[in-house]
Amino acid sequence: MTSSTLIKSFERAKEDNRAALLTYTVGGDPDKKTSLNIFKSIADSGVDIIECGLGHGANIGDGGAIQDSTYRALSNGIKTNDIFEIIEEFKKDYETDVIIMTYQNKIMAYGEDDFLKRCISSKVSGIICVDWPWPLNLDFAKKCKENSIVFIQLLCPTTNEDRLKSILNDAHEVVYYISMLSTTGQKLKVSSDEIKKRFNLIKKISPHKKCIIGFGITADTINDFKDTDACVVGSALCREITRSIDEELNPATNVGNMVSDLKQKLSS
Amino acid sequence: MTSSTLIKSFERAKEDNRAALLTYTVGGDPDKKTSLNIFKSIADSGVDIIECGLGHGANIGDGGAIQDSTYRALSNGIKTNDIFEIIEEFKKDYETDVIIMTYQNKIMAYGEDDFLKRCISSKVSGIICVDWPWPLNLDFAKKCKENSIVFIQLLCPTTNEDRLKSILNDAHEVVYYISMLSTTGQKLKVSSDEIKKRFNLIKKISPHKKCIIGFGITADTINDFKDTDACVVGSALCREITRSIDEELNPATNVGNMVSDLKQKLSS
Amino acid sequence: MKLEKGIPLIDQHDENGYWGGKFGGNQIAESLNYPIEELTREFEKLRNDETFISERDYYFKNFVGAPTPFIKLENLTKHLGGAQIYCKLVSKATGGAHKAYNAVVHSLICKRLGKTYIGGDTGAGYAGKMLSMAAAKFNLKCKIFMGAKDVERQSINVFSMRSYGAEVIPVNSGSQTLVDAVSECMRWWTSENEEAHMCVGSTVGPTIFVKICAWSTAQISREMKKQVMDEFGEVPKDMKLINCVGGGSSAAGFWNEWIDYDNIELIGVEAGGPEGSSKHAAPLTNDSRIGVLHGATQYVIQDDQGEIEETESISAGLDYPGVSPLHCFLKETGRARYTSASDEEALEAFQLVSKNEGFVSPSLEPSHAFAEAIKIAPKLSKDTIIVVDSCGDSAKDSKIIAERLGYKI
Amino acid sequence: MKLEKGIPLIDQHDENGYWGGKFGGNQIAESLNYPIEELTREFEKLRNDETFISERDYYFKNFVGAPTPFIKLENLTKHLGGAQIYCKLVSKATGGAHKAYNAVVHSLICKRLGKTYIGGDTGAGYAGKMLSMAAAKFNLKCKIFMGAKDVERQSINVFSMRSYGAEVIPVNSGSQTLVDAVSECMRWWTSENEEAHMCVGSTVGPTIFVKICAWSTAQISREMKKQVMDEFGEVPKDMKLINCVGGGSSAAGFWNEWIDYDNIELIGVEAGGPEGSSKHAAPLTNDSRIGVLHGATQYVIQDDQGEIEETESISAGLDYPGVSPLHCFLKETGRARYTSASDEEALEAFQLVSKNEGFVSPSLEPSHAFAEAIKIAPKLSKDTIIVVDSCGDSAKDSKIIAERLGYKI
Ligand SMILES: Cc1ncc(COP(=O)(O)O)c(C=O)c1O
Ligand SMILES: Cc1ncc(COP(=O)(O)O)c(C=O)c1O
Repeated sequence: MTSSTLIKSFERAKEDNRAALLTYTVGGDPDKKTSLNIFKSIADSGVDIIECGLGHGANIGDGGAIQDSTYRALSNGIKTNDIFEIIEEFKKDYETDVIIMTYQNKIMAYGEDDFLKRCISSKVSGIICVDWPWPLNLDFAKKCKENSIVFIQLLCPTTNEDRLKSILNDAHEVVYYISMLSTTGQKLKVSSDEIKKRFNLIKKISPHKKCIIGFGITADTINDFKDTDACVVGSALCREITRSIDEELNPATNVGNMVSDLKQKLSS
Repeated sequence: MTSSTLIKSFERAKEDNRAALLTYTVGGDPDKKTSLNIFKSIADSGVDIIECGLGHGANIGDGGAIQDSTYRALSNGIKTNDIFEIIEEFKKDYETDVIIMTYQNKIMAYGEDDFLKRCISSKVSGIICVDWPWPLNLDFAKKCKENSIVFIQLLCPTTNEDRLKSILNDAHEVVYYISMLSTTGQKLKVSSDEIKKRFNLIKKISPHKKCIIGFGITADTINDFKDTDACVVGSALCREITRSIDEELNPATNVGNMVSDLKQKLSS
Repeated sequence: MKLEKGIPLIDQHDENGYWGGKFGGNQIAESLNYPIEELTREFEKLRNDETFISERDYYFKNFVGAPTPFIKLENLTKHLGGAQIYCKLVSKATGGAHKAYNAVVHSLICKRLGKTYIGGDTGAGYAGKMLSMAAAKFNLKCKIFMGAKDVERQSINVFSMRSYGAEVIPVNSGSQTLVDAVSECMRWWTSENEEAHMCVGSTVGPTIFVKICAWSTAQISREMKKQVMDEFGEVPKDMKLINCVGGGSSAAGFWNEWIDYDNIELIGVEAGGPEGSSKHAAPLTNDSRIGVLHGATQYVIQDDQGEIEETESISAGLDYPGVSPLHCFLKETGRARYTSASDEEALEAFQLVSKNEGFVSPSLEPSHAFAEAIKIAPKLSKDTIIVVDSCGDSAKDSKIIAERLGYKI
Repeated sequence: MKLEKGIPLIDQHDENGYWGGKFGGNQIAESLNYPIEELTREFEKLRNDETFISERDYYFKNFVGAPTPFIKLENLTKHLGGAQIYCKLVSKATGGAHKAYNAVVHSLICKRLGKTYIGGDTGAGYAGKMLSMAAAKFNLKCKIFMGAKDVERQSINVFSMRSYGAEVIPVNSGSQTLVDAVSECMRWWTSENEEAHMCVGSTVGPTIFVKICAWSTAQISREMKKQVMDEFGEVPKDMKLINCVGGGSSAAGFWNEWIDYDNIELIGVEAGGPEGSSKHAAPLTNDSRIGVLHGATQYVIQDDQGEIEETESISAGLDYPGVSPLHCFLKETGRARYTSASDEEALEAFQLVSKNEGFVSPSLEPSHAFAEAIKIAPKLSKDTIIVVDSCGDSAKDSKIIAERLGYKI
C-alpha cells in the first residue's frame, strides 16, 4: 500500500524532530529527461516527499513562476503519460514518495479510472487536485482510497470551522493547509505565527492527520515551520529552474543545492 | 454711362446677325500680369463682353474647372483690389465691356458702397452676384443703377412664370438665363431647343431686355445659340488656362485662339 | 433686435428668412429657389400634419431612442462642490449624438416629397453616418459629401457610411474639410434638386434648413422638460443650460423649450482651439465679422477679403467657421451668453468627467461644455442647477484623445 | 435530464450548483469557497430585496437605457421573402452591447458587500469597458484583466477603460487572450477576495456567476415580452428567437422569459470560424468533450490532454473555448437548438442587414445570429416571427470588417 509509505515519510521526519520537506516542481519541465534528473537530484538532496505538478494551461491557482514551468513543459509537448513515465522511472531507483498535484480537467480528460490505474502502476502515493473542492471530490477520493492512494484535501484560512471539521472528518491521512489567500509563489502575507495557529487548530480537531503547509514558504521562512508536520517549497524551485535554463546552467544540480539548503534550515 | 456701352455691345452683335460672345475667366488667374494678358488676348480675339470672375473659396455655384482657377488665384494672393486693378489696366487700352461675376460675401467684405465706387473707377459695366437672388438684391441693384452699373438678375429653368415676370419687371437692361440646373462647367443636359424656348419666353415678356445664356455652352454647341442675344463660354476657357499652365504654354495665346474659334462658330 | 415670447424661435424670422432682420436668409443661386420654396411649403404642411408627427415620434422613440437619460452627476457635483450638475445624455441617441434627429426628419421629408435620393454633408462623419443609416432604413439612395482630409482621418466612419450603402464623395477643393463639403453638397443639390433632397447637417444653410434641423433637435428639450419636472417637481428657479456650439444644432435643440423662461441662463461654448493659437472656431465669442456663408448671413471667421479662414479645434464637430443664425440672434438679443473653451480645457474636462462618472464619457464637443460647467460650478450655490448637454459619445474621439494624453494606440 | 416549468432556469441546479446534475458547479480552489458562499448568500438576499431591485431598475433605465427598441426589419423581411423578421436592438444599451447589465448588477452587489474594489475579465473589451464605466459611476476601484494580445489589438478599448480610471492588466500567459484573462482574474480574486469583488463577464465560471449574469441579462426578455405583446397582442404561435452564443450571457437573457413557451423555438448560433478551418469556437455545435474550465463543468474545446485548444473566430466576443452550463443544459434537454455560422456567413449577414436596415448595424457576434435568420427565413411562412437579438453594435468591429471587405482604413 503506497499510502502507508507516505505516512512513514512524515513519521521519519517527526523522528528527526523536524517537519517533513516537500518540493513542488512541474513534471516534464523542461523536458522528460531533465525533469527526471531534477527529481533524482531533489531526492538525493534529502527531500521527504516530492510533489510533481501535472500542469494545466487553464489553471486558476498557479502563480507566475509555476505558470512559466507549466507552459515550458506543455509547449515542449509533455503529455500526462509522460509525467507518469517520469515518475515510474524515478520510482525504479528511489523510495521517495511522489504526490501528483493537478487540476480536475487533466484527470477528466485522462479518465478518472485510467488515471488511478496509471497512478498505481507508476507508484504515485497521493493526489492533490486544486480545483476539486470538498465535497464534490468525495466520490473520487473514495476511489483513491480503494486504490490505496491518498487524496489530499485542501484547507485554507477562510475555511470556516464547520467546514473544516467536515472536511477533516472525510479526509484521508494527509491534508494540505493553504497558508494564505493567494496563488502559489506570492510573498507570505500572514505571519508564521498565524499560520501555526491554524495548523494547531487542525491538529486539535484531527491529531492523527498529517498536515502539509504550503504557499509562500521560502528559505527565509522555512525554519519557522520546523515544528509542524510538513511544508512545501515550490515557486522558489521553479524560479531556479527557469533561471538555470536561461543561464544555461544545470537545473538538476542547482535545484538540488537549493533543496539541501532548505533541508538544512528545516533541521537546524 | 458705362451701362449704355454694355447695351451697345449687344447691339453691335445683333447688327452682325449673331449673338454676342461673352467669356468667363477668373480674374487674377494665375497672377495679375498673366490675367491682364489673357483679357487682352480675349479682347483681341473678338469677344464682345468679358465676364471677370472675382473668385470666392466658399462658393456654391462653381464647377470644378472654375474652382481650380479660383483656388489658383486665391492661393497666389489675389485680392479684390487686384481684380479692380487688372480691369482698370485693361480698360486703359480696350473699349470691351467688363462684367464682374462674384459672390455676396466678397461684396460685403469690401463694403457695398466701396465696391461700387471701385467698379466705377475701374470702368466695370455690370455685376452678376450668384448667391444674391431676387428680391433680396433689390436694394443693391438700385444702388448699381444709380451708379450706372447694370445689376444682372439671374433666371433659371425652374424660375416659375410669376417669379420670372416679377424679376424681369425689376431687372435692368440685361438678364442672365442659367440654361440648366447645375453648377458651371457641366455637360449641357437639356437640348438647345428647350433652352431657346425659355429664352423666347423671356424675350416675349421683356422684348427689350438683353438675355445672356450661360452654363454648359462649348464650341460644340455654340452655333445653336447664334440667333439669341448672347452666350457665355466659361469652364472651357478655364480648363484651357489650367492645361496651358500645366504644360507650360502661354495661356493668353491659347485662350485667345479658343475665343477666335468660338467667335467664328458663332458667326458662321 | 428683440425676441418674442410665445413664438417658437425657429419662426421668429421675417418674410425673407432673417432672424432679427439680419441673420439667416436664402442667399442662394436662383437654381435653388424653387426646391427651397417647395421644401419650405412642404415642411410647413408636415409640421402640422398629425400623421407625420406621429411617424416622427415613432422613429424618434424606436430608432433614435428617445427619451435619452437625464441624470444627476453625483460624483462630479461632489468633486466640484458648488452647483448641482445634471446631464442630458443625448450621446445615447442612435449613432452616439444628436445628429440622428435631423437625419430621420430629413429622410421622412424626402419620402414625402416623393424623392428617392438624399445627399448631405459631413465633417467628422456623425451627420453623414446617421444620414446613411436613416437612408438605408427608409430605402433612399444616399450621397455623402466629405472633405478629402476628413475622409482620410475619419476612415472608419467612411467605411460605416459605405456599409450602409451610401456613396461617399471626397471633396478636394479648398481646405478639404467640412466647409468645402457643405459647399460641394450645395453644388450637387443645385444640379440634382429635381430628383434629390438635401440634408444640411446642422442649423446652418438657407433658412428652411436651419428651421428643419432645430425643429428636429427640439426633441431634446421637449423630453427633457418632462424629466426636469419629474426630478424637481417644478422648473428650478436657478438653472443654467450649457451646450457646445459648432453649427449650433445641439444647443438649439437643448434650449428650445426653455427660451421663454427668463430665469434660465443659456450658455453656449464654442471651440477656442489650442491655447495660444488664433485659429479659433468661435465666431460668436470672437465677434468675428458678419458675412454670407452657405446661403445665410451669420458671424463668419473670415479675412478682410471675405475668404473663409481655416479654423483649428481638437473637436472635429466644432471645427466650422460659421454659426447658426439662431445663435447670432440669441447673442444679439442677449438671451444667450457665449464663451469658449480651449482644446486643453476640453481634454481636462473629458478626463474629469469620465473618471468621476463612468457612464458619461463625453466626446470632445460636449467636453467644451463640461469645461465651462467645471469653471463656474464651484463658485455657485447648491441651489443652482447646471445641466450640460452631453451630446456626443467619446468613442469616435478615442484615438485623438489617447494620442493627446500620451497613450500608445 | 429534464427542464422544469415555472422555475427560473438559473435556479434549476442541484445543491452543488449543477444544472441537469452535470453542468456548472464550483470547481474552484478552496480559497474561493468562502467568497463564493458569501456572494451566493448575498445574491439570494438581494434578488428578493425590493430596494435592491428598484435600484437595479433605476440604473437599467437611466444608464443602460432600458428598454432597448424592438423593431420589425421591414426591408430585410421583404428582401428575404418568408418569415417576418424582428430585431431586439440590445446594441443600443450603454456601451453598445448587453454587457452593461451584468456590469451594473455586479457593481451594485460589490457595494452591498461593503467592498470598494472590483475586478473583471475582458476579451474584446466590452465587458471590461462597461465594468470600468460602472465602477467609475459607483466609485469603485477597478482592475481589468485582458490578454496581452487583446490589449494590443483592442487598444482603443484599453484606452477607454483607463480613462474611466480602471487599471488594465495585460495577461501574458498562454494564448494571451480571453481564456487566460479569465484565469488570471480568478487567480487575482483568490488573493484579494477579502477586499475585492469579482465580476465574470459572461454566464460562465462558478455557478453563482452564471446565475448573477443571466439574472442581469434577463432584463432583455423581460422588457421584450411587453414589446411583443404590444406588437402582436398575444404571444405569436410560431416564433423563433435567434441569438449568438459565445459565453452565452446574451442568449440566456434573450430567452429567459420564453423558456416555458414550448411553441417558441430557441436557436443559438456559435462561431464556426473561417470556412475550411477546424479551430471553431463552437463547443455545442461540434459536440466537443465535457470538461472543467474556469471552475465549471461544460463543453470545452480541448485536446485529448485536457488542454484548452485555441479557437478562431472573426468575432472577438465569441472566441471562447467554453460555453455556459445553462446552454449545455438547454442543449441536452433539447429545449434549444444550436448551430454555427462561419466567418464568411457572418460578414455577409452584416452587409445585408446594414444595407437594408441602416439603423441596425450588428457587430460580428450578432451577425452570426443574422446569418442563421437569413438562412432559414426564406423557407418559412409569413406567419412565422423570427426575432434576432442584435446584441452588439458594429462600431467596435469597423476596422476588422473594413479590412475583410477590402476597404482601406
Ligand atoms: C457630438 C457633437 N456635438 C456637437 C457638434 C456640433 O454641431 P452642432 O453645434 O450643430 O450641434 C457635432 C458635430 O458634428 C457633434 O458631432
Ligand atoms: C456583442 C457581443 N455579443 C455577444 C458576445 C458573446 O458573449 P455572450 O455569449 O456571453 O453574450 C459578446 C462578448 O463580448 C459581445 O460583445
